[in-house]
Amino acid sequence: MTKLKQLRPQLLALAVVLVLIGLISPGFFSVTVQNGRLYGSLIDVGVRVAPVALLAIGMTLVIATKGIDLSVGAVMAITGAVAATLVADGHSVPVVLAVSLALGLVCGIWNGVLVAFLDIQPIIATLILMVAGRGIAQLITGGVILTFNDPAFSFIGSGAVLGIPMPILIWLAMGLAVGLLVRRSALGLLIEAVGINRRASMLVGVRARFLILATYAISGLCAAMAGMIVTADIHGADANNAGLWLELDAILAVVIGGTSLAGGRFSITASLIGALIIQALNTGILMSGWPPEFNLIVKAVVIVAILTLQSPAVADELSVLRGMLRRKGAKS
Amino acid sequence: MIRARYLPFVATVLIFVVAYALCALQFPNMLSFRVLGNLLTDNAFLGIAAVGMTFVILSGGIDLSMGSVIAFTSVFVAVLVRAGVHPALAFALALAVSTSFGALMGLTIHALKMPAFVVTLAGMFLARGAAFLISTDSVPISHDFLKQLKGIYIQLPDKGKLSFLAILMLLAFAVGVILAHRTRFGANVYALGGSEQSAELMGVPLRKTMIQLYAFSGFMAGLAGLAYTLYTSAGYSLATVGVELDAIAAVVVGGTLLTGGSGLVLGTLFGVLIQGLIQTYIVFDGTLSSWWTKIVIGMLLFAFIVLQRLILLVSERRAAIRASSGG
Amino acid sequence: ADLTVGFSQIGSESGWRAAETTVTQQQAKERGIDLKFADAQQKQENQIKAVRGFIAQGVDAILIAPVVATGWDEVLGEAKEAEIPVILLDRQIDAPDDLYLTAVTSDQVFEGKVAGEWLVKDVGDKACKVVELQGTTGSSPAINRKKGFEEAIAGKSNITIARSQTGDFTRTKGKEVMESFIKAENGGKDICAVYAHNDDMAVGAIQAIKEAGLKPGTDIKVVSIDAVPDIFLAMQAGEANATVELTPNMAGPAFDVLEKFKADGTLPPKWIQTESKLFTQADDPKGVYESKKDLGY
Amino acid sequence: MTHDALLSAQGIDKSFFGVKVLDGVDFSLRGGEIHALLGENGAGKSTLVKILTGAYRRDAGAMWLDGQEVEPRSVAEAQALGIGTVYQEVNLLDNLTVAENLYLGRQPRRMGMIDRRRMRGDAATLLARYGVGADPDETLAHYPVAVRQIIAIARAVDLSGKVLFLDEPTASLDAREVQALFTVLRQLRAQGLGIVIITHFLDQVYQIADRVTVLRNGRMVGSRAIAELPRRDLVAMMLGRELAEATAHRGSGATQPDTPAAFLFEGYGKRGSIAPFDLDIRPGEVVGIAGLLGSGRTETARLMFGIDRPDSGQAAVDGQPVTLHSPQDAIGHGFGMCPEERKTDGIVGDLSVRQNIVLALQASRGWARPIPRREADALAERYIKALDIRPPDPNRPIKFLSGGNQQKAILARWLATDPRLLILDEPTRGIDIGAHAEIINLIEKLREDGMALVVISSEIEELVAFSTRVIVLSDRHHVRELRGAEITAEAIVEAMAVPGDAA
Ligand SMILES: Nc1ncnc2c1ncn2[C@@H]1O[C@H](COP(=O)(O)OP(=O)(O)OP(=O)(O)O)[C@@H](O)[C@H]1O
Ligand SMILES: Nc1ncnc2c1ncn2[C@@H]1O[C@H](COP(=O)(O)OP(=O)(O)OP(=O)(O)O)[C@@H](O)[C@H]1O
Ligand SMILES: [Mg+2]
Ligand SMILES: [Mg+2]
Repeated sequence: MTKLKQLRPQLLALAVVLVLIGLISPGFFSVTVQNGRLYGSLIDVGVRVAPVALLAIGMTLVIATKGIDLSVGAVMAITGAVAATLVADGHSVPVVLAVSLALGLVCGIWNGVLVAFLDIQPIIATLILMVAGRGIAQLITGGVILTFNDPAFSFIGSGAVLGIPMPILIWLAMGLAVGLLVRRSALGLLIEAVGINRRASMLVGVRARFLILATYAISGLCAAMAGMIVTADIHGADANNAGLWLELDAILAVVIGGTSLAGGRFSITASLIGALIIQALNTGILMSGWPPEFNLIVKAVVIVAILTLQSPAVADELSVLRGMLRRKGAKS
Repeated sequence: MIRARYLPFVATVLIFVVAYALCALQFPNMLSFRVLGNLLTDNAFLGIAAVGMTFVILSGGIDLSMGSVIAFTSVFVAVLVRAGVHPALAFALALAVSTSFGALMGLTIHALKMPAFVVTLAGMFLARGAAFLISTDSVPISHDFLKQLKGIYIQLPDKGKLSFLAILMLLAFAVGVILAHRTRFGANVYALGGSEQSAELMGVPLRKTMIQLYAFSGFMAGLAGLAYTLYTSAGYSLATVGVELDAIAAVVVGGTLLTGGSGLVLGTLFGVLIQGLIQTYIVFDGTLSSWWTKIVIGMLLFAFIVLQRLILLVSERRAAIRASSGG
Repeated sequence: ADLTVGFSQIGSESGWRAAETTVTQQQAKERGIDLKFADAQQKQENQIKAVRGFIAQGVDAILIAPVVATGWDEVLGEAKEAEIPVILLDRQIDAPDDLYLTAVTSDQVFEGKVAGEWLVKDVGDKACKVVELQGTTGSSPAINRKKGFEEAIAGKSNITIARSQTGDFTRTKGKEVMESFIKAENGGKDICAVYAHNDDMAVGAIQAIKEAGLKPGTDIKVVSIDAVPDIFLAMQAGEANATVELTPNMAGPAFDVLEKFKADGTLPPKWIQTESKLFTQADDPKGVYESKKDLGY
Repeated sequence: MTHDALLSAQGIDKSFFGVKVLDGVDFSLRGGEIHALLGENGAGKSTLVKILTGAYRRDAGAMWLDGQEVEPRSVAEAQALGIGTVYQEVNLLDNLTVAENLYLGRQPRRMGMIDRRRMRGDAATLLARYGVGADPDETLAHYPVAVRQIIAIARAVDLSGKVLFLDEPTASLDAREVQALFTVLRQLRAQGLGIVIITHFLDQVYQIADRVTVLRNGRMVGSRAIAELPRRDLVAMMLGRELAEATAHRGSGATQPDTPAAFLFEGYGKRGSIAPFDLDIRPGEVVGIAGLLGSGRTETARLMFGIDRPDSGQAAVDGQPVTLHSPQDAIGHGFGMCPEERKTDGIVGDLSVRQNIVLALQASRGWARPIPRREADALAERYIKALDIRPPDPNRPIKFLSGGNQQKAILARWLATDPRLLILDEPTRGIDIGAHAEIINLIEKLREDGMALVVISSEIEELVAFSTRVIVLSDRHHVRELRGAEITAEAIVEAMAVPGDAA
């Protein structure tokens, strides 16, 4: 889809982060097969990134329309709570999946309506659900961690197919599905057009409101999936903490992926790599054995470094430099 | 007739007055100077931070680092005072640090052409991390100087007080209003919010303004941190998580557009008061569970925003009709 | 009696906290107390606002579960001036003790110590590498429970804390951090025990241990604090070894002393310490689970 | 080169993405002269202006002001040197008031505080010079391009101590305002200011300029006194070839076809915007719309295209009543519209030229039926060639094209949808004379092919050239309809002056 060349800065950053972690904790790259499934820190990164990766997929589209979705963490909590309740009540997995996804969709549509039809600014529109949503989730669980014991549903979180853990498969599949949906149809182009210049787009007959609504709906759907994975992972719904502050990580992933917060051009693949960078960093910090007081500082410093190298200003300087070197090389 | 650009502000004030009246009808106790004084004192640090946030948002940017900077400042001051530094000196140092931190973020945003959202998000991690490094424990402080400061207040009827913090916040708003509307710096901030590119082509010094702007917001965050330190007589690295979101909500409820370039500093004061009112109402009610508290805050926020949009829509219609029948 | 009592609760960040709220409400109802509840969403400033609101309303007493130890002097001074007695729940504060009637709390350092002492006894002289799942960085239970545990193992050179990271008191993070500990410590074979600052993280860690192909409770011992119902299920299954109870019933004793104080001015002691009881697999986990499961955890 | 000129530049180079846009350009401006900078679309005029005024960095070259070598690194620095500029895209701030726009960065102050009262008063005085009655306290967003253009000029003139650059200042002004501007420019010239003006109207060049410099493909072709340069030679200098003067006053040979009206508007109007009007348009005719600024031409177009909702009247297509409540509705009935404000309403800046060209077609097909890449490439190639869009690179983001070429790309966007009714609001604004002729030819050709066109233009000669009918607007009323032989420049001008209520 997106050309490899355009992904170069993100891939480079990921490689650098991985190498650094490898230096700090040598066992990081060892992947073995254990109990018939892949096992290792690298695999953990792939599994643990699932929620942020899923959120980043939806967030990419929302940000491309010049929006932002702060409610995804709360939507995760809501769908997780509902899924856990249904599972605990003995409903079958397809029913649980259908209801939870539908709920995510409804949450997304709610945001979309506020933004697209009531013209409420995206941050505030989604802040409403961010605040109230966690309350709704707690209302459903009664404030406790709702646990269940249902291997079929837990499979989503800790199962594996052909040795590959389910969460990895889910985010890859979703990334592929949404990526194909927007790039094989005209959705991608139209979303970008709306994000760059909504007025001009509406004047050529692009149904901007509908498109914006759709992106929030997809974001809600992604959040629902993330919520179910987290719930299945711990065999319970923790309405208080599920997805807490994850919206910030998702936004960060999108930005590291190079999609501008001012809307417009986007790349889902790049956002997914951005999510991987963040998660690799998190896992790396855990592996390092440093005291937790350092976690935030390390994270901040690495992210600033990555973004600095990716920033348009530095990229310009670098390309000028590269040009000069090339010219020199040609001369000599 | 009210000019269109003042309408959001007028709508906010109107909503606040009506909401307060409704609350007072239900709980007559709420209509006391004591509650009014509390409303100002309890939200002082948020209000001060929101002044800085208003400028940043007016310029089309955002500052997510505020909550962390407030916590950092409080820990920094507390640890210095514990080590024997005079509070006044500690305050000055803290403000110098927070202001430079803001300036550095402004410089980064400009020089690296990175979005403010991301730079200040990194700043948020950084400031919180720095607070952890100084002390994870909460550090109490007590010093006569602080007691003297807190001893400054204006007595209101029926045990109400206009406390030092409330006065500080009102001063911060006064400075904010003057800065925004009566100085070139303010005009440049509005210009940036309109369009950075156009502002540049009209000769607005982008770099300087950007640095000043985030330095100002850092200063206000620092000042809010001092207010918070006075408020709780302590420094705590886990304090004020997510305050930046409260500040953003206050700014937007106060009628400022997040896209920048339009809004009034004074509107933010009412945005802060509306949030305080919601919380006071919930405390007076006293029957809401933890979750219903969240849901009700969300619903009230929703109601305010929708009401504001409705008032705007209706008055725009009116204006259009008046214009046509007049012309 | 027709007392009106304001209760400023921290929030609803964990199952234990929810249980405390439920128990408090039950206790109030049994005694015919009109309870005004205010949730502070984890923020001290909201708690102060709530206390001020209670004072403005003129309640008869105020219960506070303080989010942090510092910063209470001023508002408690206001309460005192308004002659409203204040009782602290589950956490002490840094303030002159004439500002409140009493504090009903456990001793968090002691909790950590009880957990540590259990481990010391259980491993005897064998070498034991412990990994620690801390609570939220900077929170007082995290700091105190770490301290108590370290005190308990201080003299024992055979017990070392190999790794210590924050799991934010949540299951998800507890599981994630434990996964990385296992990988960092030779597939978990080097780890002899995990000490979690709360049961939720322990439950997450148990899952991580199982998924790594090890037996929690046997290959890696699990000791934690809080005694929420779910840990007893794990104990019953042999997957957890010990937990230290933190009772959610802080309000019961608080209301007792309050009623006495209101009746004849009896001043209670300044600290009413709740019991930090140790539960192991030998303590009828199933029975405890049944008795706890309806308490609103 | 002598550096005794007021402003001079030597050997200016500039490349974007490795493409040389300016190549060793020399330029010199004397005090007390009005100097026209001419060239085709994309020749590099705006880029040169941006470099000389500190908005862009040059790759090579040097510049002198008053014999001193200078190096303005920002517009602010250039302003401090006494250089005032109006850039091609009116760069003012919609969210600020008129007075704030005029005095941004140089507000009158008293005791460190901005003196708002004085600023307001000064603004009113300043605008009065240009005959604009804009309220200094109203936000700029309230005013149409033309008014903003004048405000931008007033601002630049006011802050230019030595040199004034005007990049296509007259593009959206009507004759009366152009004359008001020229009067001011002559006064400034008399005061010794050096003025550089860019325009595509050669009449205006001959009217006001003392000297011209011509750029072609980023190189300087020459610099001459206007007195010794006949029009024909000037055009040849610009284009590098002779141009048959296509826009000569010839009147459209075509008369109204007697096919039935395919598009019918009856009593169509919106309060506060445009009085109810009747309009019928047949396939194969061009309805020209004339009027002074603010007479309601754009409003008429917006209403017809469904951007605004009418509050009276009805519309019919092919005899069937239709509702036109959104652009989608209108497009569904085969309408297309090129808006007048290219930057905000037209281009989608970050998208490529190809994507901009296919956008309208894609929107009408719906998101589920993407235009295959091959088809998009073919469309882009066809229109880039047909309209001579330069550079002919379909992958370049459209924001990097020169203004005139952006305009052509937007035209291409609608042609790609093969509309039945095409509404063009100021289609030749900012277009060089070569392309101007091409667009007029294109309009004729489309008409001959049976398309119905509604063309709004401030250039009366142009309307006379291609219209089969001309509607004249005044004060938001349709006051006059001219047909066939009635269509003359004089008749249009006369009708424009009629007060609206007289209709
Ligand atoms: N910022 C930019 N990035 C890349 N290319 C640019 C940029 N600005 C201008 N160009 C290119 O430089 C060339 C010269 O553009 P310029 O705007 O100077 O032309 P112009 O002579 O002003 O044309 P017009 O009469 O249409 O305004 C064009 O090919 C244009 O595409
Ligand atoms: N010289 C002027 N001074 C003040 N207001 C003006 C002036 N000219 C136009 N306006 C305002 O412009 C608005 C209408 O502009 P509009 O662009 O729709 O008209 P138009 O006939 O399409 O003119 P054009 O397309 O040439 O700008 C009205 O609100 C009118 O009051
Ligand atoms: Mg140009
Ligand atoms: Mg117009």
